[in-house]
Amino acid sequence: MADPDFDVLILGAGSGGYACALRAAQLGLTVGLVEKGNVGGTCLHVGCIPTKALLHAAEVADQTRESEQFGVRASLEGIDMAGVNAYKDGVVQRLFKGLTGLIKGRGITVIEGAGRLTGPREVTVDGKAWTGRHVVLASGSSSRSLPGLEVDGERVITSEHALRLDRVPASVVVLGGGVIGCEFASVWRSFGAEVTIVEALPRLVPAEDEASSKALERAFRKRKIAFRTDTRFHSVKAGDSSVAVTVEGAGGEQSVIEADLLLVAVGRGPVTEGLGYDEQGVTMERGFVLTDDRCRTNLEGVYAVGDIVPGLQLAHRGFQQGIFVAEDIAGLDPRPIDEAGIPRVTYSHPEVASVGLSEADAATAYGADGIETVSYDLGGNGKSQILKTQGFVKLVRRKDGPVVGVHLVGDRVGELIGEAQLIYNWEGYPEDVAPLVHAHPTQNEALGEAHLALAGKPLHAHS
Amino acid sequence: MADPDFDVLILGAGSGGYACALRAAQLGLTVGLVEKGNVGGTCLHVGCIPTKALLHAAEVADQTRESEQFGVRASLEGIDMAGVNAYKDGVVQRLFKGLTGLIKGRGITVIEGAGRLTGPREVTVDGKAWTGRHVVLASGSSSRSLPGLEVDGERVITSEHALRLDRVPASVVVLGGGVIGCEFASVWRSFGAEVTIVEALPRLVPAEDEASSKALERAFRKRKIAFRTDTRFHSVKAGDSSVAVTVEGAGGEQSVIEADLLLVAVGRGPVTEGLGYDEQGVTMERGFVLTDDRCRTNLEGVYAVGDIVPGLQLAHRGFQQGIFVAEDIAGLDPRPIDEAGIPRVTYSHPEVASVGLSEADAATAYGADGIETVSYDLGGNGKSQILKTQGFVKLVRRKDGPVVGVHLVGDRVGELIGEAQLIYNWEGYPEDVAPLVHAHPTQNEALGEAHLALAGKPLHAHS
Amino acid sequence: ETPVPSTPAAPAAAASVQVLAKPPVRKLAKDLGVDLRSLTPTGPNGTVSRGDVEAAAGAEPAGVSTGS
Ligand SMILES: Cc1cc2nc3c(=O)[nH]c(=O)nc-3n(C[C@H](O)[C@H](O)[C@H](O)COP(=O)(O)OP(=O)(O)OC[C@H]3O[C@@H](n4cnc5c(N)ncnc54)[C@H](O)[C@@H]3O)c2cc1C
Ligand SMILES: Cc1cc2nc3c(=O)[nH]c(=O)nc-3n(C[C@H](O)[C@H](O)[C@H](O)COP(=O)(O)OP(=O)(O)OC[C@H]3O[C@@H](n4cnc5c(N)ncnc54)[C@H](O)[C@@H]3O)c2cc1C
Repeated sequence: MADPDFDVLILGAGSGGYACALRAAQLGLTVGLVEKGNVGGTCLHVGCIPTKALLHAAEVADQTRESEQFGVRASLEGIDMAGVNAYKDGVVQRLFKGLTGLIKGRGITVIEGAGRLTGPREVTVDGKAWTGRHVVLASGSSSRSLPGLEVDGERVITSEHALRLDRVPASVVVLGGGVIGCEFASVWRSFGAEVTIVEALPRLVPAEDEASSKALERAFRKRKIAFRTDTRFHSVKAGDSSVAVTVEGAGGEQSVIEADLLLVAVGRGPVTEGLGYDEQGVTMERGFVLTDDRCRTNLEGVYAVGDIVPGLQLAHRGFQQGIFVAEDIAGLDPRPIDEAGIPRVTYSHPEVASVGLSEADAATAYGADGIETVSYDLGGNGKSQILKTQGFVKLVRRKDGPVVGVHLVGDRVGELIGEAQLIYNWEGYPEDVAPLVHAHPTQNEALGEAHLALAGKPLHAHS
Repeated sequence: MADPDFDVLILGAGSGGYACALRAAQLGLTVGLVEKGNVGGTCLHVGCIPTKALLHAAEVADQTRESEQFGVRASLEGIDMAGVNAYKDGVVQRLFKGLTGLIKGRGITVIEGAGRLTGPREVTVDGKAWTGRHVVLASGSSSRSLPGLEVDGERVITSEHALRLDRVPASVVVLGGGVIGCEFASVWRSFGAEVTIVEALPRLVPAEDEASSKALERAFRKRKIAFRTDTRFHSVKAGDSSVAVTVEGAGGEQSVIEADLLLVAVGRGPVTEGLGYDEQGVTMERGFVLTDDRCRTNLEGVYAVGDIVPGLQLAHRGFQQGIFVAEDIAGLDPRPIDEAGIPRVTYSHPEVASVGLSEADAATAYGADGIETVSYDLGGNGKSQILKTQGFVKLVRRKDGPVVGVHLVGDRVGELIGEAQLIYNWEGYPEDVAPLVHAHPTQNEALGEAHLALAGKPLHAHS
Repeated sequence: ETPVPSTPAAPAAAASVQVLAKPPVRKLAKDLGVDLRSLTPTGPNGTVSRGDVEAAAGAEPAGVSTGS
């Protein structure tokens, strides 16, 4: 290639793409960033940020509804969805403006329009071909559906439609009990809707440690969020003002659930079709782009990051991979990312968070005799009592070895995952953490107590 | 001594005393725990726990009052102090029950009554002398006042009275802008009172980094919490239904502030008078018991822990010292505690938290040229935007060295101090933290961003 | 003593700073009085492992002095 237009040419400006662009520019590389929508991608516009804004409005609604138990006399008069949306959109807009400024400030060339890989290091946008010494594929993901399940955007909707709803539905069926399904179920319930979650696997948030699923299910039961696990979608009949969803239990028995809406939250598929990846010979599998542990595809100089690469579909994984690729291109020789060391949070009420291995996975990896676990109940944690939240901190360690898994359930525990991730990724021993007594009264103290217990010296817990 | 009654005899069952008892019992030592009030001490009954319950009720009140901006229509009808107190007392009672059960479960002998050190290893309670192979002094602290300032418990009160108030005062003068003063100011303001803080030093929370004080002052100004720094108490005139407080500015000019109540929050003094410490020859200074870095007093076999020992007056410092002493007695040779590594949190709205050195102290220790700092504004942090809170993460590192100070301001940031404390105490470098991209969107992500910036690779921040 | 990064931190290329061991291991080494630079690293990516430090300090494998 004679003289490429950019050192790094990136297709897609979501979490993975823009993080790569920002870091590459910082390292003195010239960057072209192709985006057909808005920089920030799914996460900023129709993912992480708007959903968490809804979840915060939901928290405010719950606190207001339940304020009496704290001695605060108040009445919840209703949810003003126009107001909720204005708040949500305001947060998105402010962050969008900040991101746009950052990208501009670092001298990145944003190329607006839909791009296609038209050569091994060439992306064509609106008939114009751009070349890069390196190309980074970062076209992200979109909501998937099931065979025979048609999303109409009115009665049968995806998360994207759900984020634009101008009303609180009276009732919803949520298809899929993973992170996104549980988050929307939580929001709608807080806003007053009747919610039923349908999950094909035996438990909610099935990617989490079994104990976390159990605790979330218990909490949802208390909140009167109905859920049917081991239950599959069979068919749906959408009427003018409602849907009738037929589902099938483990034994094959069918039943019908009626509701205002059906949210399809059965996972997200890669956005790679028709983008020329195939034609250029990129190795793919079921639509995903395959890479080695340095985010390299089989094509020389072509990388892939974010949701198009099999693994956790999380914004900060995209950030991490994007930064990694920029540093790899710049010759900084960064260390491969340990996928298990990426923290996971479900921001429902209560929250579920984890890093490292579940107990089951750790037992597989090290043998059931090779691990030890401890659970610290938030009932013993002052701050959690003050918040009136329930849950636990569960730790998994290798016997006489480091902590290899941290699992948390409870309101606000997502914020504790930062500490947990350091312990996991730095291969801390409970004995390293135990002497560092935590601030009282905080929820992070519960993490400290769990480490004290695992180190054989429980403080506020029975030995 | 022939045959002492206990291996460890502890005077006072507050945070320091009971933690020592629990750990000692766990290590197989026999323990006597002398307490004249309730096990749990200041922290559980009239300190950390009840104040944080009030602060949570305050948060609920604020969220309800300001719910409209999140699209939640609600009205705050008032604060039901009986309800607030019932909630607060309920939390205390539940934890008290748990602690009582723990103490019992570990086979600790609780000796009820006021004790006095009547021999080098002897404590007398109600005329009965008990002996210990080791004695641990843990009699804690109580509210101090100023010369000429008489606390009447009605108009001129301390935190203990404040926790029992059956009404929300219309207006309060808070004398002292430290942690306790700022926390009560924050609660009362949230409950609707007019609040004025009077602080003799030049800034609120003067023990914190100057930037934290500035940010808290800005936030309080916005909340219309009045404060006068560089201002000293001169005198007070308490009437039937109000107080008139005369204060004196830096230039000596006097002014009078009228209010319903005056809260005296000018610090806490050691509870050591009349307890026989002096007579037994314990080395003391201004009422505090002096120890070496192994919590040992000058008397063989006599230790001291908690608020009676000069230093941070924090419950978890008491825990840490108590555990340390138990392990020291058991011969485990624990490592001395780094006082700077103990996290500090002010649980006001917004919160202030820190661990390690302030910028000023770090500059003194390592030279102004020997340190680097970075501030990450919460304006760039998605979750903080969602919560509509402002503040920052400020880091201080030694040049090419570890992080030696972490300073945080913002709602809920107290929970981030767990991660910060690991970084400080494990002497983490920003470069150790930077590759571990944090969960999005969390507030702990801001800690990650600050470390990225300090490692020279800011992500969501201008370079 | 506090270990120094193996490469000095240059503002733009600071990501290349790679410290010799993970923080808890560095802390352990410090507590046990082991100089990390005196060790032959056997951990991944040429880092000093906990085992290296414990071996140097002559400690038991678990390296824990406070377990009950
Ligand atoms: C409802 C919901 C909630 C979520 N919540 C969280 C959460 O709380 N935390 C979390 O970590 N993750 C969350 N996620 C996941 C997160 O949004 C994704 O993991 C992340 O956005 C993936 O980043 P990416 O860069 O791979 O792709 P995307 O963010 O999808 O970005 C891809 C970009 O490429 C552009 N693009 C695609 N094709 C082309 C083309 N041909 N030409 C030009 N541009 C193109 C798209 O317009 C888009 O901007 C959530 C997702 C959803 C749907
Ligand atoms: C309003 C307020 C809020 C606070 N908030 C926090 C916070 O959020 N976080 C935090 O970390 N710290 C907080 N603190 C500080 C914390 O409460 C103290 O640091 C902690 O309680 C000190 O523990 P201690 O064991 O030294 O003493 P104490 O808790 O004071 O316990 C001493 C015990 O000894 C008993 N005693 C004393 N003399 C005798 C005697 N002669 N015979 C028998 N028994 C005796 C007392 O009855 C008491 O139970 C707060 C304090 C106050 C006042």
